[in-house]
Amino acid sequence: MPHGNPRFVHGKILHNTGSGIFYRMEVAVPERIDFVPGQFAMVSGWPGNDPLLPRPLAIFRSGGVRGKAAVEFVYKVVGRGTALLSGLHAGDPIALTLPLGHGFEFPAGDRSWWLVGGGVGFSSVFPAAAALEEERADFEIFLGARTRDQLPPGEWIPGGAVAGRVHLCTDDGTAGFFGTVAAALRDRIDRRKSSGPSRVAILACGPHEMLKAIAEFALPLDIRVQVSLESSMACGFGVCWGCVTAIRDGEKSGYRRICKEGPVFDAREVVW
Amino acid sequence: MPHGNPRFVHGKILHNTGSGIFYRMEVAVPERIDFVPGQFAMVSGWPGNDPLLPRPLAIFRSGGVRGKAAVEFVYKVVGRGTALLSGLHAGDPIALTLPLGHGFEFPAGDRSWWLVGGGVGFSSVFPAAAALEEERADFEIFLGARTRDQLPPGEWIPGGAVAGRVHLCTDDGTAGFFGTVAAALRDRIDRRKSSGPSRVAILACGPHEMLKAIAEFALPLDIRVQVSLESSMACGFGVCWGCVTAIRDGEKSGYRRICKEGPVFDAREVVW
Amino acid sequence: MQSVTPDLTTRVGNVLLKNPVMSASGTFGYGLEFMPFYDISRLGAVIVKGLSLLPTPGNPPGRIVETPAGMLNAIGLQNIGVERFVNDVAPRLEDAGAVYVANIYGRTIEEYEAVARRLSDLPALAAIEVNASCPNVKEGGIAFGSSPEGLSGLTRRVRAVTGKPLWVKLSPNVSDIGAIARAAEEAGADAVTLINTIVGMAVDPRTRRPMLSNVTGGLSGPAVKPVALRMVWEACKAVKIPVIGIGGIQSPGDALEFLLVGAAAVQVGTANFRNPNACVEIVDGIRDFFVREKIFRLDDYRGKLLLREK
Amino acid sequence: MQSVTPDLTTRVGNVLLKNPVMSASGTFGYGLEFMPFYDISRLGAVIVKGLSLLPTPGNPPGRIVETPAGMLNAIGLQNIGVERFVNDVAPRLEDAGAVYVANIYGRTIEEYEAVARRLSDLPALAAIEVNASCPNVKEGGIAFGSSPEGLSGLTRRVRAVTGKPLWVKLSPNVSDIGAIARAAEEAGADAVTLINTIVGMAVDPRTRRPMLSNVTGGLSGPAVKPVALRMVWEACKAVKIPVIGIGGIQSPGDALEFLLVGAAAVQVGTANFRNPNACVEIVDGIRDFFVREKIFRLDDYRGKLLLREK
Ligand SMILES: Cc1cc2nc3c(=O)[nH]c(=O)nc-3n(C[C@H](O)[C@H](O)[C@H](O)COP(=O)(O)OP(=O)(O)OC[C@H]3O[C@@H](n4cnc5c(N)ncnc54)[C@H](O)[C@@H]3O)c2cc1C
Ligand SMILES: Cc1cc2nc3c(=O)[nH]c(=O)nc-3n(C[C@H](O)[C@H](O)[C@H](O)COP(=O)(O)OP(=O)(O)OC[C@H]3O[C@@H](n4cnc5c(N)ncnc54)[C@H](O)[C@@H]3O)c2cc1C
Ligand SMILES: Cc1cc2nc3c(=O)[nH]c(=O)nc-3n(C[C@H](O)[C@H](O)[C@H](O)COP(=O)(O)O)c2cc1C
Ligand SMILES: Cc1cc2nc3c(=O)[nH]c(=O)nc-3n(C[C@H](O)[C@H](O)[C@H](O)COP(=O)(O)O)c2cc1C
Ligand code: FES
Ligand code: FES
Repeated sequence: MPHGNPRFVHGKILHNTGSGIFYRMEVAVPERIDFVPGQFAMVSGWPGNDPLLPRPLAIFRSGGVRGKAAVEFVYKVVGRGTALLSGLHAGDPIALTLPLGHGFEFPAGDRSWWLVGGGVGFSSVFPAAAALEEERADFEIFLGARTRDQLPPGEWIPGGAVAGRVHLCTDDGTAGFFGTVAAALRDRIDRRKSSGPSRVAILACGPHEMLKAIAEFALPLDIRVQVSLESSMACGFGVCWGCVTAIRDGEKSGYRRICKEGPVFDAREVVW
Repeated sequence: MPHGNPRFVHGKILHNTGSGIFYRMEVAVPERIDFVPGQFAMVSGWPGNDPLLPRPLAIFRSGGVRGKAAVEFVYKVVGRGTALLSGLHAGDPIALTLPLGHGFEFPAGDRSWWLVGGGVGFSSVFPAAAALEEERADFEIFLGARTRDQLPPGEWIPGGAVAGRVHLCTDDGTAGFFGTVAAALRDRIDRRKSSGPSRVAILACGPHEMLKAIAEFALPLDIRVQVSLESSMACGFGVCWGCVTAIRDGEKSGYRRICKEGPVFDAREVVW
Repeated sequence: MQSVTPDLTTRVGNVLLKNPVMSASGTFGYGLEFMPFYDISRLGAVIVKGLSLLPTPGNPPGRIVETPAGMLNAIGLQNIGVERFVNDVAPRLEDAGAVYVANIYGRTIEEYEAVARRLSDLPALAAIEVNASCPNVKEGGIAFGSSPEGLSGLTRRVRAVTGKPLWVKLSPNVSDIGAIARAAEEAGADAVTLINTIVGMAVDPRTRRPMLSNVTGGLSGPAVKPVALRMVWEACKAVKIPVIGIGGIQSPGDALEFLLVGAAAVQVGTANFRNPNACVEIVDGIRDFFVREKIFRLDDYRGKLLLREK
Repeated sequence: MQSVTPDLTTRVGNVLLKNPVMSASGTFGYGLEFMPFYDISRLGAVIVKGLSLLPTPGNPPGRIVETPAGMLNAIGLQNIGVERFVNDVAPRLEDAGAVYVANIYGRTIEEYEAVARRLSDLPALAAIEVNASCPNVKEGGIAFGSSPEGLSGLTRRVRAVTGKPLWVKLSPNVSDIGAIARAAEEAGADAVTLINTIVGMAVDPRTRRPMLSNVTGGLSGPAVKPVALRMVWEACKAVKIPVIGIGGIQSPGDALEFLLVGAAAVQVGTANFRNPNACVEIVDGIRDFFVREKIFRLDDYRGKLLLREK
């Protein structure tokens, strides 16, 4: 999928409703936004200059046509910006810069995709699942959360909570696998030894520690891993150099912008 | 009426609805607030530090008992703070410091009260009218606005829009007297010469130019005039010295705090 | 399990404070105005509005303007003068059980001396804070406060006339705050307080006029906090006397930031305007934080910023 | 009645700009990143990210932190180096029809000279802006920029190696901005740009660590606007060369404030982050304001602040 040019648009909230610990917000926008799963938007929807900076949110869904186009986000309230977002009502204005960043890559070839979302990280892997579902590709979803109530509602899962395809994991064992999502993945790999792990590709988004754990066991097994990283961001479109992470890439090693060269990186290149 | 001690309270909005260009907002507060007409509250009801300072609003009404107490405000959206207030919904939290300032004085004695509100200035003279109505005192109300739609709804007038007691004035003649409220007052005085103007006392709140015009013709006629002044305020309770106006009072002349020694001053003392 | 109440006492030189939170001069009136809101003896100390030898009328209106997350003021040090303070206000502060500090300024060094001398008559006065940095009156001390030499001269002279603990309040409008703080230390200050307001300006593009009658004013509030914190950190590294941190503190977290970089105590200014209870809420919030984090004494936290080794 | 389009052209020395709005260095990438949003030739000029002689990796992560109405940054001047700029970027800026200015810095005066010399090879380059004030790298010029003597030396040396118009970007972390501006003027600068960021700091009270890997960073955004405006006003009074105003400009009204106190042009920095269209919206807003207020030429407004006679 090609990565399109970003735009700055003024949207209007269609709905913004909480479901457990997550909010789902749909925003009417002037024109249809095409995006690659893993891409994100910079969102600001509050008056005044405090907080000053927009907040990055993965694009969860996008649809419609000019005049009736809309994008959707899923977020969790963790601080002031997301708290302000959660207080917005249908009809309120909101500013978006999107689509931004380099999303997941789906190289052609016969393979099985394992999509891993930790916490609210499912917001960037569900779009990947939706794309794979469309292509009738083979995928499984791993969702990790601290407890059962912190898992996304089943009906948000692309293709539905199909048994065997969706693996739930909780730190406290209140639902699904009792343990981290990384542990569940390792488990799944062990059970799959026969068919050869090299035909699996992992796309993951979640807490840094989770991504690191996945990279640590999967890379030595020659499994391709793409991870979506996070960072505080000022601009989101590559002009402030505020959001970098250290990348190892031979001659070209150095600090790369998570908002521009990322947020999705090949796990082999990340300096963990 | 004695001026009570101020309190800082966290209130909850009961309703906040627009009526023409004015909003009327009722706030549930932990305990009953007694106030003198002309006193005000410092109001802040938005997250973040921009705008930073609370906004002064006259106390329009106060009632109820502990557990069910409420205060009411009337405001017009003129800038950022009032715009933010207008976006608040029932249930939203709001912080209030009140009651503040020195309100109108009602010295005993047989006299007729003329209450003058220009623009949103009615918000501090209507409480005075309500108090006089309660005492069955003799009063008339003069309301000035640019156009008809900028007058307060008739049902907000204490005692109702009793003919002969309420004088409407508009700059464009779309309702009532065609001209400024100061001109209407002069008119009224001329028609009243016989009974002697000295038995009239004026309480006025509105734009500075209006107050000044009233003082200029009424003071030479020996009519007692009390005016409620405005100013930008940081604290509202007398500790920053930011809100002063020059006051002429013999030995004690100097800059007085509008929030503490005012907002209501004897028009003779104001350096216009 | 019962939680131990953390020990919040702190020493500013030989002044012992029950907790590290004080009100900032010019934002707390004479202290008495806060008594309807809470018991002011709960504060580490109350610092009153800057006092001059004679009552001072201050600047014409157009004294404050709001700015993004801050405000500019050009009050011009309106105050009742030291005499009325000593006679009318000080006794009432004592009745209230408050620890109180007088902030002073003069148009000349002689005036500073005179005010300090008069205040030394008050046995209960905890300290004198010399405002060497008010940007809003030509005589507000900024002439003395913006060079190490000027500050040193002023400090020495006031030091000589009073036995009270002497705190010197520094201007942030300088290239090297460390050098200024050292000048105060060497001249005999018992503590330095910083920051005073940063000189700023606002104009109305339509009327083409300044928003303040004085044209420029002093910036305070959350907007300046990052600058204040940096300067307090630099001052803490530069001097051995206690540093009192101030600038944009609104919450317990803000106060903790200043204590963490080494401040012996903090002052809360502009925050009082939006929330009259700000100071006591900060005292309570610091205590709660210490309970939660199992910190038993302020001194176990103060100055304990963790830096990566280079 | 048809309204005449106001004349927004302005001169910065002998550089003629079609309007007074430029992007600020470090907040606009190399300019090209904004082409998806709008035609960058609509700006008075594009100022690119600070360039050094060699590509520079910058500071470790923990480079930005939000503060009330502002942000701290400690990017550490990550950039592609002057050579790649000349070869890869400059031609594309020319193709885009943009007027562009290179912002430069060096670890030593010799490096400043080398970068300036290399840039002088670009016929279309409108000017060189010398960053004598980056607070985030030891070598960022702040050593040169915080005293009149240091700045004078740096400016003279760079002046000698290039025929390009030379703009010198000043640090606000000084006691007397007028003196600093005069030093630049006397040493041959064609204009001064101010302000760069104000040094600030933020720490996490819980982890006890600084929020920035560099400990301190530069404060920018609306929070600093009042301070920037005051300094620009002082600089305008101190020098005859053009002053370029910058600091917290977010709206047409903000830009007008700087023009009113005398700035020849303005730069817009942090505002680009929240609204990528900020610069062009400010151009349009200034034009609309002039139409509404019946002002025909920028020069009829610029520097026309009305002060009360004393
Ligand atoms: C590319 C990208 C896509 C994202 N997509 C989503 C999404 O779809 N849904 C969603 O809920 N969140 C998403 N996030 C995270 C989201 O941006 C942050 O939760 C949000 O910015 C926090 O803002 P706040 O003002 O509420 O919190 P703040 O008050 O700014 O901070 C609160 C706490 O969150 C931490 N925090 C702040 N920003 C980040 C960040 N960017 N990464 C990690 N921790 C942070 C702070 O350190 C602090 O502890 C994404 C982040 C990135 C970089
Ligand atoms: C004692 C007192 C009682 C008041 N009671 C009421 C009331 O009951 N209802 C009501 O609607 N308004 C009342 N006001 C006025 C009200 O406080 C202002 O309209 C409000 O503060 C404006 O805030 P803002 O953020 O919306 O406007 P801003 O964005 O701050 O300013 C918008 C415009 O309004 C002007 N302005 C701002 N504050 C004031 C002020 N205090 N006085 C005059 N002009 C100002 C500004 O100069 C600017 O032109 C009262 C003012 C005072 C001092
Ligand atoms: C309205 C106002 C008046 C002030 N008056 C004084 C004063 O008289 N003496 C003084 O030393 N500082 C004075 N200050 C400065 C404050 O004490 C404090 O140093 C500054 O405001 C920064 O702290 P803050 O951001 O918490 O307000 C004043 C500040 C304000 C806002
Ligand atoms: C992320 C960031 C990077 C910056 N990099 C540079 C730089 O490379 N060179 C420079 O002279 N100024 C740099 N600055 C300073 C800005 O150009 C500007 O002077 C400052 O941010 C104040 O303006 P503002 O408030 O509009 O952002 C940078 C500022 C920011 C926020
Ligand atoms: S957030 Fe600005 S470069 Fe990534
Ligand atoms: S608003 Fe602070 S003294 Fe009046």
